[in-house]
Amino acid sequence: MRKHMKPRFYLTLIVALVLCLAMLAGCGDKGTKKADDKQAETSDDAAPIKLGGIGPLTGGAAVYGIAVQNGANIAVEEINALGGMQFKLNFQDDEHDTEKSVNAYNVLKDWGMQILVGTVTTVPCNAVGPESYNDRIFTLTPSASSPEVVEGKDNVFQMCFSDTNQGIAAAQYIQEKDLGSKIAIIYNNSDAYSTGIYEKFSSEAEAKGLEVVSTTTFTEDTANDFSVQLTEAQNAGADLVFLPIYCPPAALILAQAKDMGYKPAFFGVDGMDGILELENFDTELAEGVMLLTPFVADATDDLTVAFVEKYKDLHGEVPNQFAADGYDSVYAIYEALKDSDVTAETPASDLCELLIGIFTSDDFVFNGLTGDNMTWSKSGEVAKSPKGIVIENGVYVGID
Amino acid sequence: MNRTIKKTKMVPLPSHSIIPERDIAQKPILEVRRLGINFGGLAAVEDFNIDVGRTEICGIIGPNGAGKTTIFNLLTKIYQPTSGAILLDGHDTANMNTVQINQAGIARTFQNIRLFPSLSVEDNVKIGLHNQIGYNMLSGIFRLPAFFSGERRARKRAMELLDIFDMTHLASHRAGSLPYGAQRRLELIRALATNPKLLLLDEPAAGMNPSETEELMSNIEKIRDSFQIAIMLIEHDMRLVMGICEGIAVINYGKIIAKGTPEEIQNNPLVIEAYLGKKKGNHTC
Amino acid sequence: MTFLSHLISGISLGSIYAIIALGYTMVYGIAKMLNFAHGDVIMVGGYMSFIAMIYFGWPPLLSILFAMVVCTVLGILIEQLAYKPLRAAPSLAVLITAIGVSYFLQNAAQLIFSANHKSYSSVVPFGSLRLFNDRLIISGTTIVTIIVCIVIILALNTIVNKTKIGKAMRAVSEDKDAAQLMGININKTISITFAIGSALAAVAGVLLCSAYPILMPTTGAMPGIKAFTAAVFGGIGSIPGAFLGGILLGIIEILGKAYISTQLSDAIVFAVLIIILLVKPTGLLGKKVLVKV
Amino acid sequence: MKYLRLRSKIDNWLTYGLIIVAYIVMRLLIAGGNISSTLQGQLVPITAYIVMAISLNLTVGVLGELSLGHAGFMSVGAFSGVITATLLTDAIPMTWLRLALAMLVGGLFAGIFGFLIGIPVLRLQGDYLAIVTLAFGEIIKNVVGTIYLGYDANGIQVSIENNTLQLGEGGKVILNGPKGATGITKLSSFNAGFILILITLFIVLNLINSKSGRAIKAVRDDKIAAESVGISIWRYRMMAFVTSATLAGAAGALYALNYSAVDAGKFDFNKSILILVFVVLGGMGNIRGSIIAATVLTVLPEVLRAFDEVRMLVYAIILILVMLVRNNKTLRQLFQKIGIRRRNSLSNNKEGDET
Repeated sequence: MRKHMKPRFYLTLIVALVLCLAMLAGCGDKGTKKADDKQAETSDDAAPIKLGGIGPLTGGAAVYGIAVQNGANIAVEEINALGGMQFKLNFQDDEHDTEKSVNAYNVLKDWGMQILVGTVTTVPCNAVGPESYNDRIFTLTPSASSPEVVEGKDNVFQMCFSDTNQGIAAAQYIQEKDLGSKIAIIYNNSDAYSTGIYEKFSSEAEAKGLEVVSTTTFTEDTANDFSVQLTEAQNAGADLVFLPIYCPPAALILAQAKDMGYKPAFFGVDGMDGILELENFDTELAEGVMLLTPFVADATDDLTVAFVEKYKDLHGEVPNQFAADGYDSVYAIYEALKDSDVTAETPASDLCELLIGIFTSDDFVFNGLTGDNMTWSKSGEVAKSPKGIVIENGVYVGID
Repeated sequence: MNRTIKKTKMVPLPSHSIIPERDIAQKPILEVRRLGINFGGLAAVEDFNIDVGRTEICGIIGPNGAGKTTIFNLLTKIYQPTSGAILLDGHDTANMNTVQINQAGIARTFQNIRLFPSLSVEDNVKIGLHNQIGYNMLSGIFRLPAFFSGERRARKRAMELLDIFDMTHLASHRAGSLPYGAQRRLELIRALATNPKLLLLDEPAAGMNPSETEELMSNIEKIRDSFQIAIMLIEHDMRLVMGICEGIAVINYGKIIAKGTPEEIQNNPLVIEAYLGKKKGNHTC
Repeated sequence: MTFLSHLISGISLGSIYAIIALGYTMVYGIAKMLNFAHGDVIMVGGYMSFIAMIYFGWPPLLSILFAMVVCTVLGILIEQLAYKPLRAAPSLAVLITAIGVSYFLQNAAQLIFSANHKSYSSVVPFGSLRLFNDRLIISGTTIVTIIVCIVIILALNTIVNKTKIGKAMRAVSEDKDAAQLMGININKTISITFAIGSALAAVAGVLLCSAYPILMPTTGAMPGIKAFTAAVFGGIGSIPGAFLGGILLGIIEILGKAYISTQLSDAIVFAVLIIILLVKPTGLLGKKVLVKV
Repeated sequence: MKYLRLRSKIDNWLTYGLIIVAYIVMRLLIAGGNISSTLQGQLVPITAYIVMAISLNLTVGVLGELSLGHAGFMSVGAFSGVITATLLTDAIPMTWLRLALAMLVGGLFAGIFGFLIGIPVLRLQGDYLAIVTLAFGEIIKNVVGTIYLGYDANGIQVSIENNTLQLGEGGKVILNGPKGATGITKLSSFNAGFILILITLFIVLNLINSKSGRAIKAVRDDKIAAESVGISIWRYRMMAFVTSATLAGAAGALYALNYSAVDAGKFDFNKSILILVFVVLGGMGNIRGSIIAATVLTVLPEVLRAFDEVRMLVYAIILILVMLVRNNKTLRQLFQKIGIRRRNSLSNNKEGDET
């Protein structure tokens, strides 16, 4: 019997190897392309300034890290093509994990990173921030939004809204525009981002006299069925459901609400951006959904159009807000540095002091994909105005 | 664990005693009254009564599936009896579990050998000595003097016990790697190590050749004599049973069908019937 | 009425757990291994049907068939490459290998299909059943899932009890060595078990994604663990037990959310599991094994 | 006969020796500045994982019960350790003492949890026991993620599910629900990790090689036989389980205090599995194997960063291949033929199973 089986075992082994090779070949394309890019970068006369990037490239949160990486890569390419100051981006995976994030940070340090663009997610950023603070490496996080990220660290800056600001802004917006009288909230309480916005929103809503009639939660592990949460909101007579969450669970909530015949107004935050870009998403579900977001992919300004075009070309997908944040982060650093005489030899700590000075100076104003006239406070939070967006006929439309 | 069992009222029954004369003056080590167990309505053992003298060697025989091993399992509380009472040295064991039964003085071997196969022979015996080694977990971890003296004594005792069956040279072997006969002997030594008053041997001679069986017989008697304990054994080897047992109980369908000395049993028509089938012309065997 | 509607939501969620648990329990019952990669085969099934429907434009039924074929091949491949060489190894080694396979499938899926979430279109052609003025809504997917579960249970029962391969499966499940001595080809039997289990995973994947239409490389992970829990709940190895366990798990999760806490629903589910196992140490319908001494 | 006893002793000293030599080598590298930040940054997590692996080996290898919730004890230890360290910031200025106390408290709490969880868990057998440990791991993750805990001049405040802390001036939130603990003062050091490993080895090896350890192994080999010779299975299963949980708790405190932030979601099913992989790969009951496997598998993903996006795929393939080669005779021979015979046989000697 054994003799009969052996050849079959090797046959399956060969089949699997072929499959693996085929897959590797598929990835190999990307790999070689990247290598070419790297050569192109280094062949320029000026040695590039080393940017480090950290974010989840594998695991459940990979979609966010990859988007930031792609966006940042586009920015680096564009900047390098301009001639003049050259950048080189080394983006490391952290699997959305504090330990791996600190590892990634150390890898980048060994590589000689001068500036950190990262980390993408909040909890790992809370672990990496203090490290970069001690090492005096300037850190600009594209999307880690919790206030703890920048708290007490003069070298850490945010490109995205802080959760606090988003929560307050959302409450203000709802009150000013009188979008709903009875509000229900559904948030992800295993997620720092979602909980952060919720906490600020609920206290602000109270202060503003908004009536919150139902507050329910879910966790990463129970993000499938929202019938209970929706039923509770419906029974409480909520006419507006506030969803400070990312788009995948939001898409499920919209579908299940429709199935229930529950039709309140839905109001989201920047994490909801990208809902229309979900592959094969039935945009009708999102009809009338409002969200506060700094970036929408079908905005018509030149910058966005060019970026979206390029992103689609390279990656075959519509960029989301994370990609835009990554792109903006690199550009913000470029804008800050372009008139200075820093080189690849400038020590990271010098760069850090320099950049802190520039970012916190009154005359540093940055215009990017995710907002105009951005400025940064001493604490590291960004000041920009959120755009109120409503989804109409399957496209984002500004409310104002 | 401590399921209360229905206690039958203790009525003075006519003595079933087959206790040898030398033990009669003393209280029997084991008194079993009306012991029974049901498995899903089926009575596996029913109305089982026996007394075992302090230094008696007694045997339980019967055809396969008669319920012999079940009796051992009841005595050691691996199964909880559904009726009846077991008195060990005059004390009721109704609320005891297997561990307490052992500590109270019953040790056993198993029909399908149950050693600790990944441990060494020496360690198997030391496990038997476990409750006599007087040091606790913390002395063990911090290697206090109690640990060393306790281990030293345990080792000495283990070697003495192994010596009964001339097994000291195997002390460092893995128990699972021993030949069958040696495993049986080791299991017996391990049971003996717990310092029992009553030793239950479940088919101790199974798989042994005649000369090994011969040796085992003399060893069993030696153990009884030197340790002054009672031994109860289940065995199919009639030479062994008739050779060393002073009293024999015959079981069939979970009930005692005969009791007596080896001679009485050999001539009992019920026993012959149980073993050979009814004389209806069925030429079994 | 609210309670009834929660109950129905629970059954909907439970039916999804049940269909995944059926695959788990089937493989465990026969091959005696915890196939932690099962959840990821489900994810592959989801992606395959998605590709067939959206990229190839195939009708749902054909897409499901395609997913089943791919998953079956994948299941056999995994079994042959990763599990078969470990037939003589301790069961924990197989468990760890299964976890390796799970990592592999998740990461391979991410590389092939990208990490971006995909929105799945339900394969169920009809809408929800609406009763009492829309106050009680039973979604089409739920109805289909329960029907499919029952069909699968009946089919598995028939296969296991009425066919020759089923007899071999039962024999292997009882005692591998004895089965081999009786001339049963163990490897073939286990391979077929995996093939069936993987085909079931494909169906489960399609229904999971139809009910909760977001597809990503980690889609199968958590439902996989929950379904494993459900299988144990019902008595692992028992086919009707898996169904019962799945449904109950769903109901407990939803009722826990509705009446105790939305945050702690998982803790509630697992606490109930623990209590059940303390009362019935081999699950609801599990066989009680009498230790032979 | 003496030889075997001696060999077991030599074996233990080899394990201690391995750790001490590795420590000295690392210290020399650090002193000479010849160590990358990557490796240096991983030293503390490696030591924590080694302790985790050794402690889980006590449950899985020595006691023979599959536990899928070991990360839960790490979590309990991590958060109670962080709370202790934070509360004692002003009272005890010596960082090493604060760390030691945090590990002690972490271990203590995890041990208490281990005991409480052990009461129901240890009534079950086999896969059912495994699933209940998994369930407890998930419950701990779920519940810890909803706790808010802070302190101010008036004392400690706790709330569950919703942040209702009303902290006065100078108050500090230690546990912040799903965000976990942030702004932790990092106390852990390689030295502390090294000492914790030594303590763990001391406890575990001495326990295994004492009367209690013998009883634990007896319970693993045959429960009925163990009971029949007067060994209380409950007692010794509990002893192994609680010891294992306690050490995991101490490791959790060490681990958490090495980072500025830590959240409950970190200690999930995947983490439990990761530690189980260390144990199985290193060999059941083989303490030295656990140490080596924990180290190699913690460093491996970092080494694989060169593979970019296929990194975790390669990791998975390596994991599967190693399991296959280690457990399949044909494949092992095949590998030996290819020509890595020497290395393989060497590693076989090193990691050789005891069982």
